[in-house]
Amino acid sequence: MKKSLLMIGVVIVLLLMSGSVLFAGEKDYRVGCVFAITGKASWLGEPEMKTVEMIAREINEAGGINGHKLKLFIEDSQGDNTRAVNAVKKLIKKNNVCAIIGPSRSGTSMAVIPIVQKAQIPLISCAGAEVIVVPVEERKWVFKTPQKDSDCVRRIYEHMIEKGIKDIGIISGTTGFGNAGRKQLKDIAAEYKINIVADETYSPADTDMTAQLVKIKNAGAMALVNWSIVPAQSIVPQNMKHLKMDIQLYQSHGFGNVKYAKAAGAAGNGIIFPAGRLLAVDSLPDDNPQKAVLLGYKNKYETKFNETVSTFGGHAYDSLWLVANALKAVGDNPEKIREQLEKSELVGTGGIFKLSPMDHNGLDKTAFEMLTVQDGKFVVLKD
Amino acid sequence: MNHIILELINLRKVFGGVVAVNALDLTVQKNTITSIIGPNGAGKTTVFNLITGSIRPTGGSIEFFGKQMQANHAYIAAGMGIARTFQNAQVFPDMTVLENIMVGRHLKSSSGLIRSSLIPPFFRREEKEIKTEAMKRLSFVGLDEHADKPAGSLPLGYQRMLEIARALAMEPKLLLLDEPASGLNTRETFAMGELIGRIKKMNITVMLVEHDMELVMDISDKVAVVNFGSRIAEGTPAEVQLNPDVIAAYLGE
Amino acid sequence: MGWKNYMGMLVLFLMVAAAPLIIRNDYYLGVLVFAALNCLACIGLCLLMGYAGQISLGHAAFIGIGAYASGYMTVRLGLSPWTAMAAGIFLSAGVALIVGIPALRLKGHYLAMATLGFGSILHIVAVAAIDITGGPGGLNNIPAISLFGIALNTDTRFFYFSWAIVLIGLYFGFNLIHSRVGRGLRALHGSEDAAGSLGINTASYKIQIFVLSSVYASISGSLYAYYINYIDPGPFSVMHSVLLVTMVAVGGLHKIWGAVFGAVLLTLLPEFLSSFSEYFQVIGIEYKPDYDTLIYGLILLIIMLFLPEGLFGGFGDAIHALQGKMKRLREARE
Amino acid sequence: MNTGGGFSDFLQFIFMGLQRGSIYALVAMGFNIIYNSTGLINFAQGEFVVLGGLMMVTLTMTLSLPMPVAFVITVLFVMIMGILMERLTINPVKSPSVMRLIIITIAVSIIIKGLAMIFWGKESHFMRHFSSEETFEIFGATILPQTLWIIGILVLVVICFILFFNYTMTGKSMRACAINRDAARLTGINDRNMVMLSFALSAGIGAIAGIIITPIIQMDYARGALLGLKGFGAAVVGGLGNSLGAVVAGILLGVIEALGGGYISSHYMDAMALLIMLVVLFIRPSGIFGSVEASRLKEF
Repeated sequence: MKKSLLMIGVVIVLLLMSGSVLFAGEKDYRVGCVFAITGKASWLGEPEMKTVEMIAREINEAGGINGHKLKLFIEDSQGDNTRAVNAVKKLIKKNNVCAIIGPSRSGTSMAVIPIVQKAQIPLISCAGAEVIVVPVEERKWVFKTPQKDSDCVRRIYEHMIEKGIKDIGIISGTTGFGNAGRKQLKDIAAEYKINIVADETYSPADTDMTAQLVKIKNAGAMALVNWSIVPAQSIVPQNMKHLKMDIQLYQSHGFGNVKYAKAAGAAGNGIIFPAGRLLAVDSLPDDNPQKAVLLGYKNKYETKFNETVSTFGGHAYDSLWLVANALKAVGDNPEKIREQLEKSELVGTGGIFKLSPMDHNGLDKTAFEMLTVQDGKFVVLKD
Repeated sequence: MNHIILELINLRKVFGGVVAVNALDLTVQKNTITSIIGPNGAGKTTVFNLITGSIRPTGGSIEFFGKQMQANHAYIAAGMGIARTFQNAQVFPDMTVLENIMVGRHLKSSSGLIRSSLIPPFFRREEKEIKTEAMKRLSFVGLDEHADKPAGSLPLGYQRMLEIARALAMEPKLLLLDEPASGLNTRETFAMGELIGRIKKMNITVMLVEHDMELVMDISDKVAVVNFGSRIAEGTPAEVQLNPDVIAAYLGE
Repeated sequence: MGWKNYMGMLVLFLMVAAAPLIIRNDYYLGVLVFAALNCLACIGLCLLMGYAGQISLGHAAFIGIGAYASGYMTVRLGLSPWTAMAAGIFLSAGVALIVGIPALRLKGHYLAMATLGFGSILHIVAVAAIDITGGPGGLNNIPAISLFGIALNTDTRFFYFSWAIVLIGLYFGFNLIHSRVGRGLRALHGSEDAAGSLGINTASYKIQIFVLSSVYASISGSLYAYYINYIDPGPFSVMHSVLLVTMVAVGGLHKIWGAVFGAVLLTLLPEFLSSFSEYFQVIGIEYKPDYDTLIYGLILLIIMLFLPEGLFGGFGDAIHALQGKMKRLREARE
Repeated sequence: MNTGGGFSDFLQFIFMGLQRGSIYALVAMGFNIIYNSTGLINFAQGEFVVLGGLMMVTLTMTLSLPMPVAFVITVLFVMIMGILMERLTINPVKSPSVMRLIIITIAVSIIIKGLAMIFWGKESHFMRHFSSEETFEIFGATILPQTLWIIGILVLVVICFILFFNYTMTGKSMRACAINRDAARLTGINDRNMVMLSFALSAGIGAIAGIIITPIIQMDYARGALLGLKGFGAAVVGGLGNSLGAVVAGILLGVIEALGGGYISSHYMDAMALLIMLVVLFIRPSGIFGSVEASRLKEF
């Protein structure tokens, strides 16, 4: 018994040590990435991973940053808090990265904040919820590139006011993203004198939202906001069609994946949602300052991976360029990167970033364009 | 000697539509060996199960020391001082022989979950007592040298001995032995008979269900014969052996 | 018999004491903290499954109760972490009692499904009861726990703390199985009829041990909350319950050491797999974390088909067999 | 809040409940078939549904096979998986404990899930409906043609089921095995084959459930666990082993979920069926139809 325990101990220690032998060249700029590459949120993490790998290769082929190669350490959180925490620690303690990009999900981002705050390594989250960077005093080391959900809500409400819609229903997915959006929708409603007459939720594993929709219909909603990031959100328009509900459906920027529009099928036509301009780059006017960046990213990504770009990959694109620019300006000292990030400006896929010590996101509501779905495609809303 | 320890009055048990025990009356006197015999399926084991509370009677009553038993769980009957063994020797196979008997001291010790988990066994007086008492019972049945073997590895004869030692560790008032000699060879059966005799000398009342007639006639003070759940004869071994109903039941009509 | 287990604890103690001297990397200490937390839950589960013979597929729910009690009471009510942890223990024990009394009358498959259902319901509540649990957004800013005035906010400190709790848990576990109660439980597992005939109140024992194992899980959950400082419903899903059962089964159902072994092994497995994946890439095979699920399933199946006593049990048997052979050889020579 | 709309809403919830419940009923029947022949609960039952759904998506959407052909191939494929499961994991284990069997079937469910993830990826798979997607209107409530397909196929399966177990030799043999395995073996029935057959049938029914629900719910690899659990709930409420009870109970659970979601709270909708399952398990483990002896299919 004693011997066996000892043996087990020795084996464990040996195995642990074997992992740490692998390391990168001393002079490389080391940047960590944590994405939900597998698991239930892989639709976020996969394009993110592909994007950063593509950009990093491009940077290195062009000679790196200030002569240093950009070395990425990519970890898979599987969308799971425990794994994300482990992964961030691994990046900081084992890989000695100077900045971290990710995680993909709001929940996992919240879980890793205490670690980067303590370790004093800048982190640029690719997740939506605004609480990730608010209050900024408690988020000294945390940044994020996706647009703010409050701005998304404002764009939706402004559009509603324009159309004379006052009573609305909301329905949200029970994930960190959905929950944060649900809170913002309720908090900001009063500002626009909008009445929320029904407030429903569905779980990511839900398959049928008929019950919720019937309640919303009966509550007399003139429009419905479906705030979610999970694939199940495309069931809502289908159910609405089956129920012959013809009120206007708004979606959040979490709808920004053309697969969702395709999954909604014919029922998806006419959905209105605010999103970054990446999704509708083809219908943008040529004088839009983002157009060149967007087209460049979109073409490269689509040629290389033979799949449509999503805004999620775009968030990783913006995050990586923010870091790369900071590295170029100040080198790989984390504190200096942090300071540099706080005064960064970037024309990115998500909008035109102007970060400041008071705003760790740097986007405003103009980052959103109102889009609509036309035959499974996203186009800029004309009116 | 005439003190009645257990009395079954008009006892009845029906399973589904099958009558297993039918209007059975039986008295057991203190410090005697009372045997129940009868053909297979006569309801003997059912009687034991009724006495120990593992099943509830459909009708009639069981009085133990003059009080009606309300036991609806086996552990309650055990708490009243009724111990038993099983037809298919149910030792705890993964525990050692000694530990098996130590389980028998359950009712004679008291530490619960919390006290047990706070202090390690070698610092607790109760544990030592349990061990000493268990060793005594082990010697009594003569299994000392097997103390640390897993009970499941013992041959059947020893397993039956172990079961009895375990039951004795309870210091019961009444011990029910369900076919203690089945599967044993002649020598082992003889040893078993001798052991039962010694148990009687410890002032423990014994009830026996057994097919080995030689053993039954040899050690019993009283024999009751049951068939189809009813008692067809009762008396000393000699009386029962001459009873024509018994002969009919055993030889078939 | 018992002394071997206590010696094992001593060995484990020395290993734990020495580990941070050898493993200088906080990341690996962090992984070992999670191993400790899983260990704790698995020890409790092993007492229930291996010793009392009752399966629970809802144990993550008790971890969740501990975690949320700690999170809610420290963040929303401002109580001290220790008070909150104690409250979590009582809450878990209470829930275990309420669920256990009817559930433990069920056997085998029914019990498995009942606990699975219970676990799912609690997970749904954790997601939906936003006012208490923060819903899918979770609870953040959970404080670190401190011991004798030292805040356990570094990996090394928490490593020692969590493994100290595991050792205490082991100590209680071993005391228990070598006591009157422990023998009663093992008897119950061997033959419920015989145990009853010796005066063991089998129903009450099953419930007591269910409650005890929920307490282990609850403490594990509280520690999780104080370590990560953030909780959301994710880690307390049914999948985690299944993973705990897997850990216990892979290590060996009938030995507490098996549970410890299984918990450590399966917690470290993804690490092994990811470092192997780097080697695999060299020889041209691409290993993806996607395959982890499959590998877990295969390991579990193979163990259950060929080594039902688990790795630790199988290991022990092999050593026994070897010792026996050596002894016989020696005897033959003399 | 106004929950008016009265009858038409109620009817809408009933339709939704029927659709959900039919699936629970089919899963529950699958549980019962294996339970009756082996006494074990197959924790991988939900994975059969997933396999059925995903395979059907591949055959119809990617390979563009006609629906009926794809249907048959899919059911056969999943039945083979069921047989493989029985041959490779259940059959080789001699005299296992209940706990070991439970863990084995859990292991199989994890493996199937892992394989499904590798072969079909993690995204939801979209499949076109069997016929039009235009809803009918009945008393103000709408119903999808696919819902009618689901109910129709459930009825058809139940009829086949009754015919099979009452009028075919194999079916009768399976019932005999369920009642008394030893006696059945004495009359020359190969009970081992009957176990294999029960896995095949159970997998087949699971596959059918997966095929008919996928157009509505969009199948993905991870759906098995919850479907399995709720199906088990239906089996328990109907009385484990009683398949007609399971059908009634499955539909009942589906309807209760839909009504609960509609009138009480959508946040706890998923918990309702599970709560009912727990209450029935705790209070009346034999199921609410447990005492109905009249059913000729009691054993199945």
